[in-house]
Amino acid sequence: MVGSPTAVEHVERTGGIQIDVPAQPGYLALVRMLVHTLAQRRDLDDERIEDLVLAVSEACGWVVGSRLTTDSPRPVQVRWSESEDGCVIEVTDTTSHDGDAPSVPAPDEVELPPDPGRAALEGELSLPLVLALVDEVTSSAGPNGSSVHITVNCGPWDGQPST
Amino acid sequence: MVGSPTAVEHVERTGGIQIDVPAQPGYLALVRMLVHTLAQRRDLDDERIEDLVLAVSEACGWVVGSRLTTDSPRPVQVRWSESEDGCVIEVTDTTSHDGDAPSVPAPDEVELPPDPGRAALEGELSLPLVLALVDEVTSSAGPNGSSVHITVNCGPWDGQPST
Amino acid sequence: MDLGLDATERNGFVVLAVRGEVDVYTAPRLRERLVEMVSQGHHQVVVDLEGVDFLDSTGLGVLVGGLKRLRSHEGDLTLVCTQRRILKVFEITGLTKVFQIFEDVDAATVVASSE
Amino acid sequence: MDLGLDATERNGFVVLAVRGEVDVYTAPRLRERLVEMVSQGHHQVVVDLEGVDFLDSTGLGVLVGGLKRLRSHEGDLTLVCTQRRILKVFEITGLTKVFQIFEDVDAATVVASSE
Ligand SMILES: Nc1ncnc2c1ncn2[C@@H]1O[C@H](COP(=O)(O)OP(=O)(O)O)[C@@H](O)[C@H]1O
Ligand SMILES: Nc1ncnc2c1ncn2[C@@H]1O[C@H](COP(=O)(O)OP(=O)(O)O)[C@@H](O)[C@H]1O
Repeated sequence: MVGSPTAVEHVERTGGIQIDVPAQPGYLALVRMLVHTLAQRRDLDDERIEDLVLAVSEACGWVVGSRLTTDSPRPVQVRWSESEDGCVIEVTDTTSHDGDAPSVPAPDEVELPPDPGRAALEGELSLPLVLALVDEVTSSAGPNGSSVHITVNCGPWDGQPST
Repeated sequence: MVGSPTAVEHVERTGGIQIDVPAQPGYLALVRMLVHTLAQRRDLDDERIEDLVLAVSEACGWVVGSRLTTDSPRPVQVRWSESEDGCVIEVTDTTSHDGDAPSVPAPDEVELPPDPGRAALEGELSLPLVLALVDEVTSSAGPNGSSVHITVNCGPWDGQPST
Repeated sequence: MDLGLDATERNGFVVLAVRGEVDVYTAPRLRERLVEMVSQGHHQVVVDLEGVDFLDSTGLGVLVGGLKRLRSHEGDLTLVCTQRRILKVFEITGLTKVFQIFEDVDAATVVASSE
Repeated sequence: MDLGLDATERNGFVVLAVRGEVDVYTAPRLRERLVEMVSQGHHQVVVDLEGVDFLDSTGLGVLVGGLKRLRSHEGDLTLVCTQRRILKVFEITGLTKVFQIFEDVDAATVVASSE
């Protein structure tokens, strides 16, 4: 795990926030609440905040879903970073190995399933939904696990939370 | 940092939750919200939940207060762990060095300041307040920083959040 | 964390009012309830989403699953929803073409030729 | 994150209604407001805590600071508070002996011999 960015390093680098929760369905609501609270402090209207919260929740669901068969105790890691013109939420599956980036197609390559009913039953609506809700979705793999990065463009702080 | 328990290891070991936030006053509200939400899922009445939230917020304030002069970017780490008979919240100052445990006297050694007005002005009410609000307060030092451990005794889950 | 599920009868329909958050954690409870209703012989089901604060793709899957099961019993599952945040999820995914969505329970429970 | 501070006059008192959370982040705003009021010549101040959701030891320090400053001007700072969660903090720390705490603004603004 040499070079693995720890929570401490993440916050130092970005001034951001990291939360680690068990990869279990019951913790998604907690992540949503956190993202909601953090997003409210940016120049985002209610609808865009709810879109972002849903997108992050879906991405956490991918990790939780992939665990239902493995029973691994490794957490889902959610990192919130922000800059003047946007926020990036990184959802990391800490069981994945180096080089194991989840493949997130470019939004224009994702077509709405021709049969949304069948797609809903097969759990295939999640990715198109996320891509429609936020400004950018990318993925990466690192020593820490494989991550989905969700970006929402928005104005700066409405009120700086620092001293 | 060999042996430093990372967020991932913490969650694996305990099934608990870790959040890392910048050591700045504006983030205490976020930590309080998180602790409030987590505590609500235990068998604790509103008053004890609020006592716990205040205690954790005070402990985070100690770390934030100690930073106002140093401007270190290292975060405050809050870890939530729980068992059948209680919850432990660990507040870690990640700038402290090994062997640097904050000294938390035993509750019965802490006397209420004879002049609470003067004590309030000098910021000396925080520790007696925390000791009065929760069931146990201890401290420790490790490679990760110095920590205050706040324990509240309470019954098990009211509704398990796992699958 | 809470999911409220309240069923009432109206004009031969069963109206299931859902409250709270429908997500990976709570959707199985909604699925069980729908399965139970079908097995009790209720084949005209209205799911009232007006009290729902959050609905994710797992919830969509459960609703479509209920619809499919009911249609195989010559029944139907319709929705009541006017909340923009929730409607949006149906719109994005194309499920507005799959479900009949009503403005209120009155409109959803008008007796029509249902067999 | 929000701290509401609304000042109104009543019977020669200034009543400062505080809403929201008083913590390490927001307490400086309360302190500034109290300092400002003193410098404007308002020496009989009632701080109404009924709308406060959270008060930490920093908030206590600011209130005692205000009291001290006002007393040095022959004034006073009293509190309105009936919320158990907030009163408890004053009780634990012994500050119930330092502040006069009233049940409502009416009781706090009864004109008495104040000089
Ligand atoms: N780690 C991931 N990164 C990006 N997309 C993913 C990831 N895991 C799943 N997806 C996408 O999410 C959708 C649902 O995933 P799936 O594995 O079918 O989950 P489930 O069947 O448990 O709902 C699919 O469209 C899939 O492409
Ligand atoms: N890391 C710590 N662990 C335990 N107690 C602490 C710690 N830091 C401060 N305290 C206690 O908290 C109270 C307030 O701390 P202090 O350093 O005076 O903070 P400030 O002056 O910034 O409010 C004191 O009673 C002190 O003993």
